[in-house]
Amino acid sequence: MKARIQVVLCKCCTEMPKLLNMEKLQKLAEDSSMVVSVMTVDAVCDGKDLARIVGEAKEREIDRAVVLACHKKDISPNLLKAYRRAGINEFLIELVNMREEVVLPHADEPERAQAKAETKLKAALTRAIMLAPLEKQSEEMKTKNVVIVGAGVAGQAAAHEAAKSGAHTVLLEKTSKSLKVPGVIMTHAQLVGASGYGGNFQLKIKAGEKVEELGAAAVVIATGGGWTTLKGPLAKAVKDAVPLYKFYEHMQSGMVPKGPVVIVDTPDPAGKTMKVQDYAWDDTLETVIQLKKKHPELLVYVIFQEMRAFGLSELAYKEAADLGVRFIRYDKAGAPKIDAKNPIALTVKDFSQGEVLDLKFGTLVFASIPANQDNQMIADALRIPMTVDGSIRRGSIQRWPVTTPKPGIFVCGSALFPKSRELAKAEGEAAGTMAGQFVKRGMIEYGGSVAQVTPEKCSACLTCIRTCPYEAPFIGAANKAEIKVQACQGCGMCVGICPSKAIDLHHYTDDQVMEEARTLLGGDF
Amino acid sequence: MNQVLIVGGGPAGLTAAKTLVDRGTEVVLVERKESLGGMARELTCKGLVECRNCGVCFAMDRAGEILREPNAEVLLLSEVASATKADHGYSVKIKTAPRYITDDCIGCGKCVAVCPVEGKAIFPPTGSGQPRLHWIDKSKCLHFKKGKCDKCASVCPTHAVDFEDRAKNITRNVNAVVYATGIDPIDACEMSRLGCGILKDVVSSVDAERILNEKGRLMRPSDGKAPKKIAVMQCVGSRTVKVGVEYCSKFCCKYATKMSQLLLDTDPDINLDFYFMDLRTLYEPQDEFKLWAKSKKTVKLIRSMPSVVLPGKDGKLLLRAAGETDLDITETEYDLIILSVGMRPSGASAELAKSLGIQTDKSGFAVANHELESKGVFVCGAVSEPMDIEETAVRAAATVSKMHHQKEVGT
Amino acid sequence: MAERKPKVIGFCCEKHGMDAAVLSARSGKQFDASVRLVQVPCTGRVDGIHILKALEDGADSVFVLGCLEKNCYYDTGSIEGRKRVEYVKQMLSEVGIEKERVEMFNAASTNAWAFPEIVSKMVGVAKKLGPIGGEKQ
Amino acid sequence: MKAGSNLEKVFESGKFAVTAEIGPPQSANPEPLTHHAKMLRGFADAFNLTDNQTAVVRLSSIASAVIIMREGVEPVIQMTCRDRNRIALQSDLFGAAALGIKNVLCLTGDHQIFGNEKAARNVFDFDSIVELQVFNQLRTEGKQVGGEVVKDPPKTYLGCAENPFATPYEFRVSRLAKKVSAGADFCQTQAIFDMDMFEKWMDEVRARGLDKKMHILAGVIPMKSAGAARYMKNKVPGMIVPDHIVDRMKAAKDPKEEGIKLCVEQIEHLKSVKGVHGVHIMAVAWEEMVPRIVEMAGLLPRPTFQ
Amino acid sequence: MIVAKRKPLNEIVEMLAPYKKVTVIGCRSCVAICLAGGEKEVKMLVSALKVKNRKEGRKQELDGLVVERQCEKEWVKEVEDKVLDSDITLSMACSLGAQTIGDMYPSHLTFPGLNTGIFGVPEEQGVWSEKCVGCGNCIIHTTGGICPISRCAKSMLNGPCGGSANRKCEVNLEIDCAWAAIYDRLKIQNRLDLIEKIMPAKDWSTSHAGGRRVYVREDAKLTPHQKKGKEAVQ
Repeated sequence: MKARIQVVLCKCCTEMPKLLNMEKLQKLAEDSSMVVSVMTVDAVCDGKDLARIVGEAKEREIDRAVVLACHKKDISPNLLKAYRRAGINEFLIELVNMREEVVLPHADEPERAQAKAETKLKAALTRAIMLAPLEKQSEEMKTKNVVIVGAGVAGQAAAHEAAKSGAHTVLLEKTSKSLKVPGVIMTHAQLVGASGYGGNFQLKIKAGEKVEELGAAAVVIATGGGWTTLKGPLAKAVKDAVPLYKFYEHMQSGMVPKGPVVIVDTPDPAGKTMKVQDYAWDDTLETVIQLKKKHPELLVYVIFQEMRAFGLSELAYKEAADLGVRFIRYDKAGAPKIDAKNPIALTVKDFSQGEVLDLKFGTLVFASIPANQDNQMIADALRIPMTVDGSIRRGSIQRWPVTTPKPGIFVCGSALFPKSRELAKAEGEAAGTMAGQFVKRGMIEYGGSVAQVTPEKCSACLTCIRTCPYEAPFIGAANKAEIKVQACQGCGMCVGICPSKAIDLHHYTDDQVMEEARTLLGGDF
Repeated sequence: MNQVLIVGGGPAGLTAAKTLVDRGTEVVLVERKESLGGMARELTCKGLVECRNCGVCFAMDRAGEILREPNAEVLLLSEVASATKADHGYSVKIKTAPRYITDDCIGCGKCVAVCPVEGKAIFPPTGSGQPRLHWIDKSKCLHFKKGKCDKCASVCPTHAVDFEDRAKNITRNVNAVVYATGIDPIDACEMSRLGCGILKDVVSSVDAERILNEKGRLMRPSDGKAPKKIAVMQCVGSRTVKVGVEYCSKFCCKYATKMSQLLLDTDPDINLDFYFMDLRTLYEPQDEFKLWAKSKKTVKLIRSMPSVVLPGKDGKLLLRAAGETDLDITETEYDLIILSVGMRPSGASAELAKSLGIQTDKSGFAVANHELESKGVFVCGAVSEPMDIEETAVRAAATVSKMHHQKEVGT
Repeated sequence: MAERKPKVIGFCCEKHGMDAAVLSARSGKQFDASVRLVQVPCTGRVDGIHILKALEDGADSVFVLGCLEKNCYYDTGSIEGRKRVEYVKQMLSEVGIEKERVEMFNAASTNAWAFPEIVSKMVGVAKKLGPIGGEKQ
Repeated sequence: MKAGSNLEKVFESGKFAVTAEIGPPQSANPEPLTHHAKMLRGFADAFNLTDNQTAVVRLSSIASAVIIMREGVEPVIQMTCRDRNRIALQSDLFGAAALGIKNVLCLTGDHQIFGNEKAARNVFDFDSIVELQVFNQLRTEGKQVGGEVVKDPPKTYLGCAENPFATPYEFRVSRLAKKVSAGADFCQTQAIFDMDMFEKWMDEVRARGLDKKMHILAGVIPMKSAGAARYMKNKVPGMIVPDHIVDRMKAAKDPKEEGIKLCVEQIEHLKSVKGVHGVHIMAVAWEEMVPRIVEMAGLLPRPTFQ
Repeated sequence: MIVAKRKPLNEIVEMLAPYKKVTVIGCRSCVAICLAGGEKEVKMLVSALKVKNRKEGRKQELDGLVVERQCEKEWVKEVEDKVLDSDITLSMACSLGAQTIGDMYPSHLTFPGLNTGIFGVPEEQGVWSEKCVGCGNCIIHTTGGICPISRCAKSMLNGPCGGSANRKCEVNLEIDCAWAAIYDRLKIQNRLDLIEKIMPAKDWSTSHAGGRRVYVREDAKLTPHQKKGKEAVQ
């Protein structure tokens, strides 16, 4: 079919510096057989100009456009809106960034800049002809459920915030603890399986013995730290050693600890079974200060490799020291040891003083927070990546700090990395808000520039399925790969790797990409 | 109508703004500098191939988004003159200083080249600040001092210089105020013993970041040569009682360790000594950086606070420090010394803060509390306590979420 | 005759790859005009064929520019991109063509200095090695 | 008597047997063989002639055997399945017997990847156990594996090798048992350095009564240097050299002497292990040391029979 | 499935050098799935060769296409004209494909572009390991489902040999010792009695040792009466 192209040159970006010869560009455009209308406007972002453009477009019955202006992201969305009103699909509009790709960086070489601009125009025209209209679709979220895995500090905070945006929160808690949070609370519940995509997940939840299905629009992972899974020689030696948070709870409940109290950063100082992930410093200090204030007579030792008293807890550190808490730093060589046969004393070499100390203890506390072992199961269920330390891996920070790579799945608190209670709460709130907002939309926008399979070519080799971070590809009824459009983010990874070239990406098809490249290389500048 | 004033265009302000507009709230963002980004725009991306999670790009990407956001009014070179309680919240008066450069500026820099003023009177936005518009410092510009000189105007390809630009007074009625004025880096030169300000090649981490951000390479300020032996010194101005501040500035270890890694990436045969008291890398197992250092032959971690920096032979620097455990003094020569400076809250005790009823703690940080929030004033970001960009973003989002159900408050 | 202009083409991801280029331009940085940019959604989209075809069509050097690894907007895209580039490099060296002609780069949106450096590097390669098959092409 | 070889007689007489190894030359020159045979005569009851050991091309083991027999020394020929299919194996067994060779050691053989003809195509029609089984059937029932009946079957004394130190350890004794039931009369073990481990192995061997059904020769290797020790520890698969031995060699002023001493001590120890009926000395490229070792170990004179 | 690997390009370049018109034919079956000879690889090869020719200033017509299953005449037939129209065909299928084309067009040159390797399984993306050699007489029901013929370097029937250290193979310390694996497998199946028994000499006549094998299924064959045209006469 014969294309009817409108070419728009935006002076605002291209002419201003008097670098390019607009007339020549215009002439070039006019010479192309497919071009039916060429306009030079002051600013495509300007309302009046927009009106003119659209008017002309309607009048000349153009079916696609090439706009020479500036960076895609800087062009007012009104341009596309206007074209849409004129009945032209946004994917039929080829935007050329003259400003940052030609005008600005080549200000000193007018001839070359001109030649380059002309080539870019040619390339844009070649591409424009090959463009196809694409429609964005949307699907209603079947539920307003936000499922929050873990009812710790972060989880509860998330529940509160998500609820505020009108989400129905479902809180999964492994134990049977009772909570005051909005929404449903499932105790003895674990997430064991999931299907679907952001906005419409189908979750398998094991509550007690029975497994039930539950629809969810979003998921928040707040598994917290794996306090219960403290491994290492010290933990082995001292059966009744407690993790910090338990000790703290006991203290709150008014229990008087058996002194002296020794808090060690990790049960595995050699770092064989677990890394020292002791972001529990703020909590440690809070604990010892309260302890000392309650029982000044109690001997309290804090034994650590790195005193990670971040920010203002530095002051807490000083306060604790003034209260008589003894801080002892060791290095791997002088790591603390406990004689398993008679576990009442801990031997450690004070690094700074160089002396070897024998500390009798009544209570032994571990401060470090190992990664939660449940993460494994949850990551498997939701098919999201983990870190080597067994935490949930955060997605690109280009998006948001509390998101996983998969849309609709958020993560917060010590599931990401061990955190203080206080920061975990903040993260929970952030994640909850994001999840809430996500659900509030009520619609899943999808489609447009997404991947599509040509079944005849597909060898069902599963390569795409293994490569896609979003699990958009799947093997369909015909035993050929298909794309779950709602899940496809349009990155094109599957397209680039498909050994049978059976997949192509709308708006960035191989032909479109290679033709553009060819035309660009055709020019001499 | 539902509008929120955001004071400060740094990571906290930007994240708050973005979170709000995403949920359909209009925001007025007031930034006193010429472009958005706050502290973040001075910092360099620490990755060459692999991301090191410094979070700078997060902040700057948000800046870009906010500038494009129709529901966000961004006022640069502006100060909030006053915020008075009014029904539905506050009525705020904003003073916007003239920029003398219109939006037509394309940042080509020709104007800077021709500006005759010593140390220039027309500037591009520092670092990776957004927008990339230049601005003129009236106090330096000859056009205003002598009433002549329009060299910049004459070379500007887009006629973006506008000497007629005038200060504006803007009034806005907002439901709530987000106070996110962020931090100021501590001036390393307060620690004169470390040679800052006296010895050219002793630079603060902030300057180092700035240079890296612009050029991608560090040069010795004295002779512009590439430094081969570098010392990085932690806790400069932090965790001290005499000069500087008592608390730990938290983000120094993070940026310093990652900057060191970047330096080694760009030039593997740099010798780098890392002086520190405690290694407080954020969000990663404490020995991650230690292992990296071990894997590099040219990197040494030294647990010691250097006492003094002196001029050494042929333009080198002499650094005197005690050993890790023993107290015997060693002297080492370096080409360049980077002082990792800490942070001070910025504008926590400003008039505006006072008038909004914001109190400060004994370290000078603004205190966020429920009572304040019930009045529609939300403090967030590093002005409330030391934090890095990522944490700032998280907390900003969290803070704003509080506002969500309180926007009626203040009526 | 006039000195031949090198032909360098770069496939940039529309996220940080392109942003880095744009920022450097907007920061008043200049770079050699001979670089041509093709936008792709993600460097994971880049196919070895694209790169080889570009060389076929007369490119002297080709580069792929994506987000920093581990900070790719699409999570693993830029890692995929690098793998594709490495495979093409290997193919080239097998047929005896300088594999420096093809490179993978990463940059963040806030990194203004990276892009001009990348361009000058690749233009340098193009000038040093000249067109594949010499001037006659 | 199965074959009436000297080795067999020694075993039957209940004496502590000694065998040693002679590596055929990588050439057509018989000289080194005759030289070694002369030198070693009377210091061991029989001598293994390796069959292209570690897949390095050497003078054929059968030919070598004939050459040393001329010097009045008894050979044990090794026969691997790497280079021969069942036709060659059986015919070579006939040939060997016809030439008066009475002891045959059945091996699967080292993979050619270790040798100097890496590009070779291997055969592995059999593995050592099948080889034993087939040879045993030949000598007892006079029947080839293919079923063909043989009029004058070979009279051969069949041996095998076993490595107590290869994984899975818990299976090694069972494997020896398989070799016994396949028809092995004697077994030479991999060189032993870790005595404790070996004794554990022997305990189980005795528990299953294998020591009654076959004669076990414990293998020893005299080491020239600490380097050799380290090499065997790290590079030779399925060989275990405890650190204390490596250290001892390292510490030694005169490693060669230390190596000999160590070897002798090991033999002394092995003599005391119940069920061990002899030692097999693998003095690789160091044959000249064998007489001294045998003497120092108090294993002289070797018994003789009419 | 059949796993193959592209020949080093310099070899391919040499093979094709003398010819003016080359058709490269890939296959959508096994070799596509093992990323050796699918459409993508064909296109990349053609493109790479063109770049090479550009460098050498060599004039050579290169065309690339793919068929569903190159080992079957009917599929190849579909591209017959393309084949015969060229001086030489480079088959990017396993050698079966290459030979099919060769047999169909005896006077026409067909060269292999791949080295056909193994009957393998994809262990993970990009990793294929050999698990069968087609000995024609499967015994894995007696070896815990693990084939010693293909997975043991010496195809031992009564392994493991003395070289098995840390359950790895002496020939390649990366690879698990098949017999250690068999032992473990039988153990968890508690069928260790199997490994205690001596496995007798294997009958290799069913393998290639017995000569080129042709498997026939009489009931599936078409009778001359059913056959059409030329085939019927032959």
